[in-house]
Amino acid sequence: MRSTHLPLIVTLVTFVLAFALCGSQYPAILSTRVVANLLTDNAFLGIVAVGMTFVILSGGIDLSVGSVIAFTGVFLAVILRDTSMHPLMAFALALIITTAFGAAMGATIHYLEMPPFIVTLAGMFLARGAAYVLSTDSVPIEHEFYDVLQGIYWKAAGGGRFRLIGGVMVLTFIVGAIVAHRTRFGQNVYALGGGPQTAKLMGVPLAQTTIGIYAISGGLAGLAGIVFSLYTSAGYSLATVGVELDAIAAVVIGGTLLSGGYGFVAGTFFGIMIMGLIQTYIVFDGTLSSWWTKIVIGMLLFAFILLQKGLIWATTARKRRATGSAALS
Amino acid sequence: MAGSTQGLLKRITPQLIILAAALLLNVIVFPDFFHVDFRNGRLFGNIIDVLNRGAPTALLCIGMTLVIATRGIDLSVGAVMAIAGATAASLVVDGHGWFTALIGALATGAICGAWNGVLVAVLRIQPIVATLVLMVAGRGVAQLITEGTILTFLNPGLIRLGAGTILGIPTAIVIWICLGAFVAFAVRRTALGMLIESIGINEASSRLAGINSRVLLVCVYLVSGLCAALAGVIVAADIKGADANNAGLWLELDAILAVVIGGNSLLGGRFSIIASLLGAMIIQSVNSVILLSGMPPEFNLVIKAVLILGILVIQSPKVSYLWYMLRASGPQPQPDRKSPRPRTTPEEKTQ
Amino acid sequence: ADLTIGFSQIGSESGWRAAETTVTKQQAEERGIDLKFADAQQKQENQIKAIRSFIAQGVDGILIAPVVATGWDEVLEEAKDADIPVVLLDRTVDAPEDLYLTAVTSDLVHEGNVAGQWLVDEVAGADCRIVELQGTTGSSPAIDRKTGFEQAIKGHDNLEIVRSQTGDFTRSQGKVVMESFLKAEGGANICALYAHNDDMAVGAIQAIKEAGLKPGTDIKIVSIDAVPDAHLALANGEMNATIELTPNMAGPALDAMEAYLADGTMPAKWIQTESKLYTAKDDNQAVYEMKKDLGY
Amino acid sequence: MTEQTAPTGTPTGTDAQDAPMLHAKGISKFFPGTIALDDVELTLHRGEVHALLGENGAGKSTLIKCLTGAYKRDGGVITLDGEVINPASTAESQICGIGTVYQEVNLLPNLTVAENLYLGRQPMRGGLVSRKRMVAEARRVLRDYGLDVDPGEPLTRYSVAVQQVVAIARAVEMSGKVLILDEPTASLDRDEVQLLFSVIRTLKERGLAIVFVTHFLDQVFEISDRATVLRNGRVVGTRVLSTVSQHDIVTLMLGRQLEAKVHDRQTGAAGEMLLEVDGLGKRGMLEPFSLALRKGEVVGLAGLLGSGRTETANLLFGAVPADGGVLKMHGKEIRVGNPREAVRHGFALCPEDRKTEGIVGDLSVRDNIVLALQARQGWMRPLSRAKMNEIAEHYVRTLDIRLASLDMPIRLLSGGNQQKALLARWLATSPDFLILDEPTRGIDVGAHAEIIALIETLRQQGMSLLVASSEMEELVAYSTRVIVLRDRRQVAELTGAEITAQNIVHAIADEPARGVA
Ligand SMILES: Nc1ncnc2c1ncn2[C@@H]1O[C@H](COP(=O)(O)OP(=O)(O)OP(=O)(O)O)[C@@H](O)[C@H]1O
Ligand SMILES: Nc1ncnc2c1ncn2[C@@H]1O[C@H](COP(=O)(O)OP(=O)(O)OP(=O)(O)O)[C@@H](O)[C@H]1O
Ligand SMILES: [Mg+2]
Ligand SMILES: [Mg+2]
Repeated sequence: MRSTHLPLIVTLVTFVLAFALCGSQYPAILSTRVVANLLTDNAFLGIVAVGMTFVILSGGIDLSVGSVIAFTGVFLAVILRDTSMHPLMAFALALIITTAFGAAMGATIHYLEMPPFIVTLAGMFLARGAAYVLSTDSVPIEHEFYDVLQGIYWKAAGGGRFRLIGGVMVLTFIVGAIVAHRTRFGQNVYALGGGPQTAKLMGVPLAQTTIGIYAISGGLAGLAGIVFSLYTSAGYSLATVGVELDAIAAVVIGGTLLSGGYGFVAGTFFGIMIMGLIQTYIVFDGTLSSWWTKIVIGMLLFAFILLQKGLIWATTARKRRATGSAALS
Repeated sequence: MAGSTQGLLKRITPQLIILAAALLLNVIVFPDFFHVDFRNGRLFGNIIDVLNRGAPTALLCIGMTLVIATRGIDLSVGAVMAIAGATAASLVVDGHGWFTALIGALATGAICGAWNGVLVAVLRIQPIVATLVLMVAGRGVAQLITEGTILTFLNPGLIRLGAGTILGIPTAIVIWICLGAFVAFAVRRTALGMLIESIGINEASSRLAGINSRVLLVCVYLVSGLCAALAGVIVAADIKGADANNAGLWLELDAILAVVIGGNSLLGGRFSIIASLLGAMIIQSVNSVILLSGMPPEFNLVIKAVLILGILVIQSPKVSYLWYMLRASGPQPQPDRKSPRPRTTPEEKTQ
Repeated sequence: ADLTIGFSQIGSESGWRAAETTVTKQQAEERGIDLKFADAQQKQENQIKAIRSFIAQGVDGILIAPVVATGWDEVLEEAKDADIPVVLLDRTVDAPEDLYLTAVTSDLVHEGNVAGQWLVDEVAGADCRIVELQGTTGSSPAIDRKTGFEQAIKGHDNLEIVRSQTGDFTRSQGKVVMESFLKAEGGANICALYAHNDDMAVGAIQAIKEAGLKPGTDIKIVSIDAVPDAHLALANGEMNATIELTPNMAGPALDAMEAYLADGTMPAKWIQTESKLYTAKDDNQAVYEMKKDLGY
Repeated sequence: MTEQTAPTGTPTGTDAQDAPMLHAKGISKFFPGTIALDDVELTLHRGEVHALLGENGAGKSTLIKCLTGAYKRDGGVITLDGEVINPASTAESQICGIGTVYQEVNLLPNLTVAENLYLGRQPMRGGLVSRKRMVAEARRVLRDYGLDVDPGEPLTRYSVAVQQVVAIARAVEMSGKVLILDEPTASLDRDEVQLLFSVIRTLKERGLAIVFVTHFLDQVFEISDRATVLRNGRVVGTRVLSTVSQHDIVTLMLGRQLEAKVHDRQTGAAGEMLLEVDGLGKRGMLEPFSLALRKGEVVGLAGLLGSGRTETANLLFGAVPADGGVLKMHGKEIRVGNPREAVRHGFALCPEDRKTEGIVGDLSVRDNIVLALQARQGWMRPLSRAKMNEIAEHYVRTLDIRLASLDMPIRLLSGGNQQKALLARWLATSPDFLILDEPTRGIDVGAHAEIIALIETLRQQGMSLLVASSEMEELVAYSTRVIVLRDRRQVAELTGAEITAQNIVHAIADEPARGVA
């Protein structure tokens, strides 16, 4: 085991422990239904979180993703309602728009040297505003192709339905992991997170990489929007408010440092699963009032962060003693 | 400090220009914008509204500026506002005086800030995550206090803090201007400002230079908590009720935006509270344009996004450098390409 | 055996919502039902997750207060496959009717209509410039209440909506937006305020007072929900009318559910609650005393 | 001074290759308040090692950055191999075949050694990066530089020196035509330097043109063929090194004669006991050690890279908490758990890694200089602006720090001047016990002599110093006692007349009998 893999392993262990713990209290949690639900219900979140992982690895942040999902949904619904375009065409169009939107934000960040937080905040207003302008009402999508896509699932023993969108998410994670760890672009993303000025001196193409990163994030938010529209068969301009914070939290719980440069796409997957598990647990419990729900979510978030810190600290302390690395803390 | 007024003026020039432009926009959509009269014992007019309605953001961005100067961020301020408002309301509803309520609210704010500070400074959790915890849980705590209702109160002392006036000027305006001036003065007249900037730029070096970065970090978050609490009390007093669910909702984003419009780098380091306060007023002027324009609300966000983008683009170091190049002639220094920080203030280039 | 019923609530974004939660819990307790409560924090995806978890848990029935009308087909089908009856609260959904047992709702368009009709009658032909405080942009109460009101004043040329802006259903935004209305139009030129909920109206009342005008007299105020503070304002003469949206949706819903589970009785597909108009003529003080402990 | 043309500066140059490999003409670069480069010309031949010399702030690093496109130059033409090139970024110059090591280690701390080495040109297999091959190749390459490290581990696990070697290896791999090294030897030891030189010789035979920047004139004369000297952003001359002496070069650099200062070191009685250290250590980092230090003593720390000098300094200063051990000052036991407590007891530490542990980059030079003093005074007692200026100006004068204004951010100073400003920061606290970790890293010849003199002055004023350095001559010049470390342990102590470069080398190499006798 490399010391760099530690956060990933910690997240994995945390998830397994938590799952076992929840299962011991509510055995129904260990069913295929719950596992399938975790995948289906978090599909769109997982997909944006992959994009968010890239952004955060590069030391940036993308607050626009929630709005982009909503925009994509409304855009698809309106297109499918008002024109006779085939959904696949509409999907392609949506992906092109959102990718271009992300790329534009990336270009603004790079060429105008503006902080990502602010550029993407403006992007967040803009995308949701555009969704409002398209339609304030929630627009249902009725198209046979949607029914076909929604009809694709594998029913496991125990009643769990593994749906298409869950598969799309898993695939996104696999592709994302390969891109991050096994391509030059991925390495450049890490380099950017390590320090843009140094990366530049080392010959990393900053403009290309920055624009690429935000384009990926925008494009994946678009994909998540498509998945979300499959999930709800509708486009709604008020949908997925605050999803960017969920995605960021998942990425961080997955062991990626918000300051950039350290982390794994696979870690984000477990981050998503941990967050899904928290919600499932709270619903299974079913006694928490609205406010206690919030407090408990916050406390569990805190507990996971602490657990992670503790595990990392404990292991590195042991390692330090064993090998005597002289890092100044 | 000698020559500091001139330095300050130079520092805030871009903000002043943008503020003037934003106000001009208001005048365009509503020519009577600057009209102020005295009505019902108080100053009454749109410009007063901008100052008054900008109070919560202004108060938040005082603390936020300091937090951001240390390379941190405080996402919990909105939730802390809700908690503080709920505390104050429940105290007066229980029959305590307004002063007790105020102190109670400030104390809760201080506790919340200290909690954030300890997570960041002692447990070394990244600020955005550390404060996310309170952002999520805090609103729950506030609702726990009000039990989910809007806790309405009638205590005149407390109401005066938000909806009252001092010499005809709405109290909220007086409060944010005084506090802003006090904090800005305090950090510059002591060594605090420099020490805060120092840990924001390079904490390792600062620690080795003997700066107690831990205590300083906790203090900074504590101040942010206090500012948020004060804002929370004002917001609650303004509507004579503590609305745990909506008080300060998403206001943290406005506060951060104000700090950035104020020309402060999100990567920490050099800061100016005055500029942040101007940033808050710029945001409020933009909101005011939207309200006065009479456009349908569907367009609110688009207008806001476009205006803010415009403001930020004008402020972008690249663009201001182009400006500088256009005005000047002859062989000119190039922008500092090596600079390890993306934002370089314009005066650094022009000196 | 005791019934276990899952309740997916939208959140606790307003006093009315909190009251609905309280009443639902009371109703369940009275009937000896074990209520599993899930707060969705205003997010549809959380509601869907909650319903799926309820199904996985094997509850006997499910109550949903849907945050939006669309997007429920798939999850309702899963519930149907698992033989779990679903009752909708305070809003219907765009899904085939056989996917749910019944819907207990008020008619949002009708509420707007009642408000508009009241104003038409009240001004009795005089000219009236109206300002409107909308709910959260894109939310269905905002859209429907606006539609209903506009229907009612249609054809009455003396009534005109001169400004309409969102107040996000909150008190403080209601106050802020009303302040700008007062300045933009001039207080004397506004004859009536229509607010999509009481919270915004209460905020607006303060703005009107601070501008030196008399709410309820100088500017007529009509809004919707009938929360306790609105009754108080009515009693004080600071408001003119409010239309009740009862927080007790769970009573009829649980009745229907119990009946169905006991012997398969199919209720009607739509149980409409009453939209009662309260004006200054009612004994608002008494209603206030009655309502104030309901958790509004 | 006129430029001396050197037609036969290239020992390996043949007539066919007579056209220079790289020719830069009229290079200019302006910074606000500074003309960093003014009409600079530089010619590099094939197979030549060309030293670039000059005082701190003369413009060496700036010239290099202009050549590689890291800075946008304000004028001038660059021709490489007969073609005009115009690199707009370092990536472009790398494509042209220019490999560069910049002055501060510029590698990415979050990546592994191998990833750093191969960033941008990773070995691919089937369209994907082959990590296995990357690590294997990195291991092989680094072994040529005498590094036996695990390339799969994060870079930060290794010391500055190791990182420096990795940076050099990376630049060498990148350079097809020109290799530029900006103070590559500043944190290297003799053996590493020799390894580097053998690599440079190989490259030279292959016909590369190599630019070499250093302040060590011995090294210049050992490896370089020609030298170009800069002063205040202007070229003051290019010389074939075989025709000039060190003395000539120094005079050219400084524009004046450097007086040879003779130190008559007082080896005998120092003052009263200041600090007693007993059993201070940290497991896995440094064996417990003991040390007694009197007032007016300068203790030198010698050792190879990784021998534990920096660790000794950090433990003493509380920058790294110790496992155990007792510290006594003036006979009274004190606690030094963190730098703050150390500062309060009159300690000061000028750290080795000035970029990450020293400067506060965006603060002004003035603030950087008064930072430690202000931190010790506490925030309640701010230094007045006048006082700050007075302190800063004093040290700018005494240490000859070259700057445009006290208000400029310190990161804009040249490397050597940053080092001086850091020294000033600690001198301003007038400490009783000053720890210097590689104090002369990147400092020019003139200033070097001045710093040695300064140490002597401080000693005479009764200050106690602990100086870790890789330069034997320097240690010999100022130490009253030298402690030699090996493998994180104190292995020898030399006093008085025993302190000679030769003895230190012997002690380091563990050949006790001969030297110390
Ligand atoms: N970005 C910048 N902005 C302003 N001035 C700068 C900048 N970079 C360098 N300078 C100034 O340019 C001059 C030349 O600096 P440079 O780093 O080239 O010196 P150097 O010869 O490499 O010195 P050293 O031996 O100390 O490394 C110095 O006076 C420095 O202060
Ligand atoms: N050639 C090398 N190969 C492998 N590891 C090394 C090498 N040189 C140093 N290290 C590692 O670097 C770490 C830090 O050593 P460091 O160089 O800081 O010690 P030092 O005695 O202060 O030397 P110096 O002050 O000269 O840099 C040590 O843990 C050591 O294991
Ligand atoms: Mg240099
Ligand atoms: Mg060292």
